[in-house]
Amino acid sequence: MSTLDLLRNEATTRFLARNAIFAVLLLVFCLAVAISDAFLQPLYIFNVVRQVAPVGIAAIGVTFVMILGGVDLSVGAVISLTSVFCAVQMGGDADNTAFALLAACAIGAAIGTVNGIAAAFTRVSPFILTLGTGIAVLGLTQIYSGGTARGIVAPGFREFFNFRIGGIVPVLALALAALTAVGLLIQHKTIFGRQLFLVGSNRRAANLSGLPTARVTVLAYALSGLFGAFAGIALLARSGVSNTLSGQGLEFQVLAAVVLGGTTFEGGRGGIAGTIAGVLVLVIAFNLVNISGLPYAMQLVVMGTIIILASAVYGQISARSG
Amino acid sequence: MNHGHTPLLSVSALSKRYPGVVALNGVDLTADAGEVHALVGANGAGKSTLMNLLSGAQSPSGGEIRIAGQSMQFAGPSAAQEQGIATVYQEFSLVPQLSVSRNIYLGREPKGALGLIDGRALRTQTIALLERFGLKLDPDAEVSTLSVAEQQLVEIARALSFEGRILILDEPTAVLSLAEQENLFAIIRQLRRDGMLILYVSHYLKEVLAIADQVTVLRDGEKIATRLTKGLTVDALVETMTGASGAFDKAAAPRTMRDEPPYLVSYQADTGTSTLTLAAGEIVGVAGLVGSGRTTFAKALTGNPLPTAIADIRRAGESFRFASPRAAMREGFVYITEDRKRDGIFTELDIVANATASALNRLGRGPLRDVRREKAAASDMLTRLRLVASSLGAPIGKLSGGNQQKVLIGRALLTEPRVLVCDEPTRGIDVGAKAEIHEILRDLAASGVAILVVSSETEELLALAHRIVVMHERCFVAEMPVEEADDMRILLAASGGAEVMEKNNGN
Amino acid sequence: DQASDAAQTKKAAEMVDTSAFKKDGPYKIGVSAGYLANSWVVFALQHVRWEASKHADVTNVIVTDASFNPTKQISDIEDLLRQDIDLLIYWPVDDSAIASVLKRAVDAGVPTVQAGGGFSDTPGTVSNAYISQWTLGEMVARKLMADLGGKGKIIAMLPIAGTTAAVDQLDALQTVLKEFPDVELVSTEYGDWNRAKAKQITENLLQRFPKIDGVFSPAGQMSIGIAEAFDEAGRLGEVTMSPGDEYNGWLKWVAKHGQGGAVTFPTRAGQEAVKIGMAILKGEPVKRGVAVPSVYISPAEISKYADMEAPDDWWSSELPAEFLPKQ
Amino acid sequence: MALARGCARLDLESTGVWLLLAGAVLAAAVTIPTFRDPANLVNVLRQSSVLGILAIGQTFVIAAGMLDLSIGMLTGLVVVLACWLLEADPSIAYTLAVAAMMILLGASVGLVNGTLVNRLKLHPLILTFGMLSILQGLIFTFTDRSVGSASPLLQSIANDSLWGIPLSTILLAVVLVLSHLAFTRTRFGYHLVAAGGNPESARRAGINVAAIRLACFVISGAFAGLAGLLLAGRLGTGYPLAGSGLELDAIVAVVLGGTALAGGRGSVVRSIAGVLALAIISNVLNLLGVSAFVQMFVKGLIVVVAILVNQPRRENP
Ligand SMILES: Nc1ncnc2c1ncn2[C@@H]1O[C@H](COP(=O)(O)OP(=O)(O)OP(=O)(O)O)[C@@H](O)[C@H]1O
Ligand SMILES: Nc1ncnc2c1ncn2[C@@H]1O[C@H](COP(=O)(O)OP(=O)(O)OP(=O)(O)O)[C@@H](O)[C@H]1O
Ligand SMILES: O[C@@H]1[C@H](O)[C@H](O)CO[C@H]1O
Ligand SMILES: [Mg+2]
Ligand SMILES: [Mg+2]
Repeated sequence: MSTLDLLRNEATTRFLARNAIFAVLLLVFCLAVAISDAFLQPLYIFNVVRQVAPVGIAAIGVTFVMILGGVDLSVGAVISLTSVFCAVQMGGDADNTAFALLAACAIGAAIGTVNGIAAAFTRVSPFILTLGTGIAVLGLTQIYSGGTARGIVAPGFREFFNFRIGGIVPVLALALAALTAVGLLIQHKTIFGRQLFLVGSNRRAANLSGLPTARVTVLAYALSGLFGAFAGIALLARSGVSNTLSGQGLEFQVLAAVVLGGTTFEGGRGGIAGTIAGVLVLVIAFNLVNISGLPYAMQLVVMGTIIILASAVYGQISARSG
Repeated sequence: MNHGHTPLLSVSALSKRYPGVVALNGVDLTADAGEVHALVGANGAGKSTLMNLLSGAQSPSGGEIRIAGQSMQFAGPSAAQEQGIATVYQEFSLVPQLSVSRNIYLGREPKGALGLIDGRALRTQTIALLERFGLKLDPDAEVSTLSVAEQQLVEIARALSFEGRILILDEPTAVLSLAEQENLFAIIRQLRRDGMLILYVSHYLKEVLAIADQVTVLRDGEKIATRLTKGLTVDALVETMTGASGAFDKAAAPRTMRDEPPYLVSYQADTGTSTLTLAAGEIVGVAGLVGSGRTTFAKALTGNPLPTAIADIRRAGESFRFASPRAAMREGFVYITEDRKRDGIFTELDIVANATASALNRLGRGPLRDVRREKAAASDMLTRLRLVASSLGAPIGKLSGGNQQKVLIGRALLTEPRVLVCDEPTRGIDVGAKAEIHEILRDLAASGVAILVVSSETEELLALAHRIVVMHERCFVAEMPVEEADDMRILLAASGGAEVMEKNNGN
Repeated sequence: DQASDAAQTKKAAEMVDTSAFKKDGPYKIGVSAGYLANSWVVFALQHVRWEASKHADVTNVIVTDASFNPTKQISDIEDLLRQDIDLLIYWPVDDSAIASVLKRAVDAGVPTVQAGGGFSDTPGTVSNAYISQWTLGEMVARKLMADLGGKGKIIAMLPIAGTTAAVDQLDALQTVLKEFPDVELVSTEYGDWNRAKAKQITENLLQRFPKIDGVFSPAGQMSIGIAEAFDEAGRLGEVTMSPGDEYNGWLKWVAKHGQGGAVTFPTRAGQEAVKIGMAILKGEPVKRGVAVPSVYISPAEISKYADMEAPDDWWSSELPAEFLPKQ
Repeated sequence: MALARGCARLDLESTGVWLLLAGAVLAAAVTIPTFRDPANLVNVLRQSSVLGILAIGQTFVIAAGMLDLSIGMLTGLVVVLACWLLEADPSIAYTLAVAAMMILLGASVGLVNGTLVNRLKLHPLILTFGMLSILQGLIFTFTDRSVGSASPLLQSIANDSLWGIPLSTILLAVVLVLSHLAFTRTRFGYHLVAAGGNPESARRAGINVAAIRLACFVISGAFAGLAGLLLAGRLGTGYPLAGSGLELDAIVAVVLGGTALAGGRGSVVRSIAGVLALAIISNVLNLLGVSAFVQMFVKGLIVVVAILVNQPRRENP
């Protein structure tokens, strides 16, 4: 019986560890509401969600890679490239939209696949690998765009994604929700999703157990690239133009969100739900600072502090659950 | 035994609690200089915990440790080391990226001029140490390039280099070859003569009775008894350990004959090609010294070939050469690793995930999982294997070695193998669990699976196999039905002295 | 501030003796771009190439990009000098950061001309084809005040914090504001010439301030993001947008909404720079600075400038087709 | 057998960067005359010293199995503060005082990083990323534009030469030699790679892993302070964004040097080789007049290819 309640509280600590981020989210949200009731207005909430759509979407893809024990720093560059490319292909003509979107996704997936192959068949550290491919892709984007944000988005493209259903819910926010659902589905309901965790937890064991580790790796990075492309499209939908710099630095926001969400660099843990929570924590914090009228500089300070504190809280709890 | 004077080591009411677990509970123990004191007990009995407390790697939750009468509170391993306590831990405790010499003297590097490290001195010290104890190691080799056995020797050399008062050895022989074991025992006897106290943890009870003066038995974190080894038998010891007569029958189960044709395996190693047959329903034991190439063969057979280790399999016209474990599994060839922690378990994932890892596709629908079916299949399998676990949701890392091994076997069985290759299936596993696993393998064979068991424990092979092949320098040099096999013949063949014997192809 | 701007105009009028730099062709022109990932400077650079192409004795134009990193710009210039360029045209990431390396260039007999940024009065800069970010800012500010009727709450959207543009534009605004006590600057933000960023910042400002009467935003590409935010919040009606620059997307917006207008931010600054440079190489005396004037374009006349077919990220210019950036 | 394999890998790992460097130099020397021009080589050296010092500091952290993303912004903060302080009194004495202050500042930021990593068990990457953001915030709270000016002493150290060798290079050389000694001839060096290679084993060997981690962060912080002073001298003014991105360049250089991010290995000498390789590549691309946009692409490619051919060996057995 002593073993029984031991297991009970062991289970509870494990539960806590898994869901620490949601506690943090709740905390930050309450804080937000306390400071400004804006956070109770649906209009504003969804605005926040829409703001974060690009980062959130990219973070879903990167989560796959990090569950696998990898990381994808090229996602920022992918976002820039795909959004610029998309705009140019649209060329201000609605007929081109479908092709532009598909082609952009193809490019994202292709870059991801390259990362994946390198990660699967070599022992290179994914951090440095994707840092490198990121620089290369950034260069490609510059060559392609020649420094201007070339291209004109198709008419109706921006309008569609920013249209508020019932005057409240922007399509872009829905898109984020939908892609989150897709992510959750892949994570929980597909064999690939389970294999991600197995490979991330112990690659050698996975290989000996007959898992297609290489395929899983490549697919994970490809997905990260694909979601990067989705994010690029979302960014374009938000702003209507895009250039080399649009996606720059986003990879680190993404990274922060994923880690806040409880997906570790070691792999084998975490998941999409946590990531989305992490994304929301960051964006709420950012808007909070903004609303409370602190200067831009202070926003950076607070952001940094939150990242550290939140992941500290998370770390403490999960440490206790072993 | 109680001497008149204060013993070198005396432990009283020592306890260690981990969140949830009581690993050690009010243990008393005294041991004296010039003594080899063994600790035995089932997996999870608390042996390593006790050793970790004595070596300062962990600090007790209660009780007292006295060294030569003085009460000790070790702040950390270095504190214990200053008291002359050196330890060979059960877990790998080296830095793989560093050279042998740097590992041995890690934390105690010799300083020269200006307080800078004297690399030359470090090297000569190391060479001297290795020579003194007859350990064959290259001081400059990087540890990550050594075999498991060689790495263990480095750990031992490191412990010996302290020249302290107490030497702790936690399962030092698990991966050592016979020769290396003999050398280690010689060293231990020497040290005992020099008045050192050696605390010796092992699952190999014969070994324990051979080397130790006294043996303390732990069960569930509590001390059951301390006995003189003189006159003590393995069975008696097992009884105290398990609380019941746990001695398992040594008679191999009768082979169930099948009419399916056997697999003919030809193994091309760097040292030449040799062959082996495997028939459904029989258990073939592979004996050999450490480093004789058994694991490499076992892996080659199941889809992990090296350029110099290739297994060609023929059977009734068909022939295979597997390029990946995946491919091997498709034909029903499955490998269970000798190195659970490193190549076997998915530590932080739960038992179901671990058990179903290889069978996801057959349990799912297309690319989708069938979670309910996974749970059902896992729990059926694991009840069949008599797994002892609180809940299937618990991470496998929390299970004892024996239960982890059962889950790995379950993982293999869920793929419905035709040929099951078990590499050291009971390494580091207590007698109770060991007997159960043997039972499982026998049943499997009876149900028509061909089983290959690689083991460094001759008794195990004698108890389990129908037929024993011996490997020497990566080739099969001898083969004998278990009825004709015994320690001597196997050892002889394994060490290269194989007398030619007419092959009995097992059917 | 105003005084220094006046002083600057005066200084710019001074003549420079360039005989020291006189040399015969053929000439190699080096261009050190502080950054190129920005349509305005790309157009400016195309103007450099266009003008260079008109001079038979200019053999080639070598371009380096410091991508917003002053340290790299120093290295770039050092490397350009290694390649024996005869003329250095540059626009800075940060004026003071490259002052000393420019000085080294001039000492080495390579004339330097600053193109498109604010007037730079350092020994390292022989002459400027400059656009007074201060004057531009002032024009924008005054127009905004007029449209606001001299009262209300306004926000300011500036480019990358620390750049000459950001510093001078803000300074000009604050100077003008002194004359309008009833106008309150409630918040100053930095949108990094980034439309999306400007939009996000504005979305939050809209939450913070129940009422915003005016927006000071001299950079067109940010003005659009701001306008979008107001629009989506259904508050476009309440706000008065300041003029932006000739960023085509903004021009299109003005044409559509008949509001705000524009202050030219001529990309031909690059062309001017080459003209000055060639004069220097010929040894002809030149002014310390040639101001490329900004003029106000009212919404009414905007259609003459706006190119509805071209992308948003585009600048109205006289560039011949073959020199226009690929579209 | 396994041993041979190991050595093979080890070799490439330690020689890869030299091959890259030699390759770059040779290619440049034959194709571009101006490259051979000593003045150009002096340029390359001068351009490398700031990144060089940062890379050395980063090598300590990475070899210990961690990462420090905060050094870029830390360098930037020092640039701004130093110039601001020195504007009032550019005297040599005061410059030295400020220099001491800045290095101390850097060290104390490192102290904070290290303490938090030890206390909160944070992943160094996420912690120092947060710290990066905080430092950037502090810089901008302090100023949004270039402030002050570096004193003549700083400027001459950063830009002048002695017997044709840039002073900054001499400074770098001193830092390099000392760091190399620390790595190869002191217990600290031995123990930090041990802690990076297998912390638990190191702990059992009686090594105070927490202290090692702390020390590594302090070193990388202090070196960032030093680099900041050099950068201030080179820029001549306190440009707020001066340091952004330097941390990644440093990491790339270290990894090009064959120091795996997994920890347990590290050579400051090879890290410097990595820095030089990067500097020469960018110098060559400039001399070749390669389009600025293509340069970025080429650099990314070179990084990827270089790390692919120069792979870290398999880690723990
Ligand atoms: N670090 C730890 N955290 C939590 N529980 C632990 C830890 N170390 C050991 N335990 C638990 O303490 C008990 C005793 O473990 P210990 O390793 O001492 O047993 P053992 O006798 O050495 O077993 P084995 O024969 O397998 O080595 C086991 O239940 C184990 O799960
Ligand atoms: N066919 C082969 N070709 C090349 N190397 C081999 C071959 N077989 C074995 N080796 C090498 O010999 C060493 C020991 O081999 P292996 O681990 O298979 O022996 P083992 O009998 O399983 O020893 P242990 O008892 O430690 O498991 C390994 O380092 C392996 O690389
Ligand atoms: O590109 C930027 C902006 O377009 C601004 O409008 C003027 O300065 C240029 O450098
Ligand atoms: Mg143990
Ligand atoms: Mg083996």
